[in-house]
Amino acid sequence: MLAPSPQASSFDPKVLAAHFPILSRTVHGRRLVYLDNAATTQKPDTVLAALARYYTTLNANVHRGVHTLAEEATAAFEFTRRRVARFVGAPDPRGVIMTRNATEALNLVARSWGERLSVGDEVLLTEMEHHSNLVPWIMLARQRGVALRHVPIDDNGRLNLRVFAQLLSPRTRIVAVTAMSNVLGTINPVAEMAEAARRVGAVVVVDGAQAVPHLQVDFAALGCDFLAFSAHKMYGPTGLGFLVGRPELLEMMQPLYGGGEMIREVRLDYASWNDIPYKFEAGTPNIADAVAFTAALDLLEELGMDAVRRHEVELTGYALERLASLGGLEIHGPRDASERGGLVSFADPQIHPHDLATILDTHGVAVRAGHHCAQPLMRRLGVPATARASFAIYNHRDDVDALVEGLRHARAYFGVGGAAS
Amino acid sequence: MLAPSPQASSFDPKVLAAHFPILSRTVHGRRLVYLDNAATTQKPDTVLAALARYYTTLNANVHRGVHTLAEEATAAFEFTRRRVARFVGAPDPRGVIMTRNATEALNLVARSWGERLSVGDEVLLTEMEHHSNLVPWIMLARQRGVALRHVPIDDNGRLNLRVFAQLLSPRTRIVAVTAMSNVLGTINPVAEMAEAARRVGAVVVVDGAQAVPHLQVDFAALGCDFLAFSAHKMYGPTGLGFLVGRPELLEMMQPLYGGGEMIREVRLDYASWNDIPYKFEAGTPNIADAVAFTAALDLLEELGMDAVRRHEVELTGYALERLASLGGLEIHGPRDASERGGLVSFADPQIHPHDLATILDTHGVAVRAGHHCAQPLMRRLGVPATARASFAIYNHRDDVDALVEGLRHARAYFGVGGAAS
Amino acid sequence: MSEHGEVNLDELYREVVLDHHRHPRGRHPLPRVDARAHGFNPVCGDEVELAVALDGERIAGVEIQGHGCAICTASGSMMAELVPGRSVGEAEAQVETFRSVMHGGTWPTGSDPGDLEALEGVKHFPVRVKCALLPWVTLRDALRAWRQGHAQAETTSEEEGAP
Amino acid sequence: MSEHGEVNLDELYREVVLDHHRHPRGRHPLPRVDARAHGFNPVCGDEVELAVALDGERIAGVEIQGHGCAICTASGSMMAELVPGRSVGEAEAQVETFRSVMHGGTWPTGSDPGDLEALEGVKHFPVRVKCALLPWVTLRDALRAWRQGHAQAETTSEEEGAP
Ligand SMILES: Cc1ncc(COP(=O)(O)O)c(C=O)c1O
Ligand SMILES: Cc1ncc(COP(=O)(O)O)c(C=O)c1O
Repeated sequence: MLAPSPQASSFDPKVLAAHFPILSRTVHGRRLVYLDNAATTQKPDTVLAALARYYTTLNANVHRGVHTLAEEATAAFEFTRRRVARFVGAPDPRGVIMTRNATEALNLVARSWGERLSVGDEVLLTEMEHHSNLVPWIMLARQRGVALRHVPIDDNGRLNLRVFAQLLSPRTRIVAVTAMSNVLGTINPVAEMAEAARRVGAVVVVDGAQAVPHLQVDFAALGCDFLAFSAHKMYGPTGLGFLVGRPELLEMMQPLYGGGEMIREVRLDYASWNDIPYKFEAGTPNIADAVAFTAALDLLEELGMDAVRRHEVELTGYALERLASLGGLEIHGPRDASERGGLVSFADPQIHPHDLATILDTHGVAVRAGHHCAQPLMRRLGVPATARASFAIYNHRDDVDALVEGLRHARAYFGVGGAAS
Repeated sequence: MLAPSPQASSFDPKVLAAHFPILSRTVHGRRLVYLDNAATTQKPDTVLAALARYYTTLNANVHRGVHTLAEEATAAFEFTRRRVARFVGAPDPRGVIMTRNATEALNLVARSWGERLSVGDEVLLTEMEHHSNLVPWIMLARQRGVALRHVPIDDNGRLNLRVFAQLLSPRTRIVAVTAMSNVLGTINPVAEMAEAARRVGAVVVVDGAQAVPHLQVDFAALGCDFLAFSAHKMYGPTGLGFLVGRPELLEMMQPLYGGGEMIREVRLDYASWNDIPYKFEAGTPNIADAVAFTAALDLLEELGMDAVRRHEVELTGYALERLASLGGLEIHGPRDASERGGLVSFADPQIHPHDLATILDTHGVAVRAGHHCAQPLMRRLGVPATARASFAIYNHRDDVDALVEGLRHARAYFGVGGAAS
Repeated sequence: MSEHGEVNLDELYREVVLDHHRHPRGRHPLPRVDARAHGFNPVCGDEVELAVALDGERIAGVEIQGHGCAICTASGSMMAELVPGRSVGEAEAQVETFRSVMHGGTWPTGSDPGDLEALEGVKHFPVRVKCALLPWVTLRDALRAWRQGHAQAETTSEEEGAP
Repeated sequence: MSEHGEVNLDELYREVVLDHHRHPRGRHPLPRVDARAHGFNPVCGDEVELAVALDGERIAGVEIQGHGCAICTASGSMMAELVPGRSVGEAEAQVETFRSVMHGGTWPTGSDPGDLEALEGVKHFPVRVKCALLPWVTLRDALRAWRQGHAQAETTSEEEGAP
């Protein structure tokens, strides 16, 4: 319905943009050019309609009711679980746990699977992880005396796989890695890493927060054990994330939270747990947002993740080219658009990213400036912060042009001369 | 805007009902009579409009952005925190933590404050708690060898305060009690209990999931340390709950989840925490639902909690009277409507609650049948389950009449004779 | 019940069903018990205590106690009538057939569902399906435990709408 | 910036501000250090290393290092110009005055904000307010630590929009 035809080989981002109501607003009198999609994406009218439809036709608490609304709400809620499983190629919907966000999903694994680790065990991370895939493990290290190791990156922002292989050992109990860096854009060879990790008996946790919205991610094909991601970064509502796990492992894990829904039998001093996935979903879930999220999945499936990826590679290539043409900008991450996701982090050596972002904002251009929840990576790159433009299905070349135009203005304003006109 | 005048002394539930779009749907060809409000309430058009407005005008990730959308979204999100603080009489908005639901709020206290407890310490609960205020403590007991004690109820469904006083001792480190039972309707004397608990140095946790939506609850006046409740039970969206805590205590507590937003400084093997409340809010929060929730608070403040309470007492009194007139029903909880919240649990000795609920559903009447996430209370009452009708601001006497009519039909169907016509 | 139109309650509570509910069979204690299982539906509180007496591979008798709704009680009562005399394998096959009927299938040609046929209408009331199935999955688990040399099993009826 | 209309960048980046940014004062090492503080804005990575030399109750000199945006740098540079010669109490009062201006207040009559006046426009850019304040709250914390007999303090600029 939004795309010219199902699984179309390409789509028109401007046609799509018309379905995202917020994109018609102005900022400081300019057209909103939203390039902060790695933080959160905007939502199509179909998701908003699905939300409204849920609340105006079937809202009820799930799993516990005999009446019609409860039955319909439960069916719609569980339908989302099956849809998500299909979208990420998880063979068994029982392995799909609904969380608040990717962060909660990662913490759930770190806390609950982490209970099996003790002094002498190692968790292998990378230098490019988001705080959400660092801090849970730092907490685990504090609690259980586990050691953390980190795969370094090279100067092109790629993981050093030679060192990765060296760091892997029978002591490695968990490998937790992002499938795509939210700062560098780097797409990591997760399947390859998972295979190596499995050979030493490590459990593999993939932070899919950036990859799942922009690439075809197949849980089974990746060969990982856990995959975390957030709905709000893939055109869905805020307040919803997923932990996809191998059911055999989830069955071995203890729940973190107790309460309604997750129990089988409760006595005053005894409780037993429900089956997976329910044992991890204590209390009333975020029903409405879960139900509405199917509209976002519809959109992505209709476009086809291949077409989404092609669009973003194309746009990123264009952005890299235009930014390079400005001269004098530091651009982080792999040089080749096909090796990276749809985002570009950059810095002007003479203008702080914070000032850049403010000036761009007066042009209606929304970019992020800061550490992007990756302070260790900032330290590794030797910068206090970067500016980041990140793309989505509704962005087009005009948006990149507006960014470049804004950057030109910023330089003129700060009296910084670039190499090009 | 929905009420005749601000803080009106009463309101017309039928006028309100017109603002809840779902109430105009039919179920099995009958008008929907929604009496499952203790499970979750329906949402007014103002909340739906606020949700749509958020997504179509200010959606962005919060706290981290320099651009206009991020700034506006952050301001709206933090505005909700202040509104919630005001609504429950919490002097300091830094004490308001946003969670997924009341269950998560209770677990957060049990896990994080619970770390201070050890063998020999006691947690004092009651026989009428919801699983969400039982299971977190059962988990704590397992992990830390803490003992659980339970205040019994009398045959009218009221807490035995004499036994409560006897159970309190210097070993009592935590008293966790519901302000209103979701099965019996009993309103517990929480302020009085909190005072006694404080005298032995115990921390007081109040489960406000049922009370906050239906009574004026004042955190400061209650004299408790923590208060948990859910937005979805008070005309707000699903996926949002609150833990209100005394800032001094929250500052002493460790966060459970690590990630973006909750940190101050992160190194590869070290992290320090942000201030409260942020240190407990890892990852992207449920921004949209938080922002939209203010519309539900507007509604309740406009009506006035006194008027809400009066309406529900009136309706509950009517329901108790009509149900009694049927004859032969077992009605649980305090006899007097003024001592209870707006719900009635009942059972027909000859018709299982499950069958009752199915038959009522064919009349368009939605009630809950089951253990209501209170299995220990069911055991105490000596029943496998009850049927429960629970009221909200949009319910009126016609709804009670529909319930009674449905019950009559159920009895005729099952060949059960009642005392009355 | 998923259709929003009128539903026919009589489809759910057929006269045969109400009769089994009012006068449940299989309530008499067995002289000897070879397998037991406890079935529980945490959603609604239905509970089934099942005992089975075996005569070699053949079911000699079934005793069913507990409390449940009309559908659960009737289904258990029908089971107490239907399975004695059958082999363990036949009883297990019947459980599977009934399950598939409840999940939308039909009775295989040539099968003799007996009174159980009267429960077919339950499939139009998805949340009640597990009530009808509880005694049967409890039987399946009792027999499975017996095969594995255990005397007792715990059963929970499947979560409705489970993934 | 909260108004959706045009904003005037020149209000934020006044010529004086840009000049301080390009040629920040207070970069020279102090001969002697009596109080130190480290200020950090975790949101954007601005960092301030502040050292203060005291002459009794009077501030003899200020050294400010670190890296930050133009607003933060200019604000620190202005501070290095303004506070030497003032008493600890006067400097603390100036921190509070500047804070209240940034949060929407105005300069008290009779006060002499010096170049700091040029930062007044920052208050129309709420997310940038903490950039302007970082050097000042770091100063406040250095002085507070000194009063309490500590030599070093840690500061974090307040979260924007904090409750
Ligand atoms: C790579 C990566 N991991 C994890 C997260 C955390 O996602 P959320 O805030 O939705 O939990 C993000 C987004 O901020 C991210 O970019
Ligand atoms: C008394 C009581 N406490 C806690 C809860 C749990 O609420 P939630 O499921 O929103 O976490 C409920 C509602 O189910 C309740 O009635």
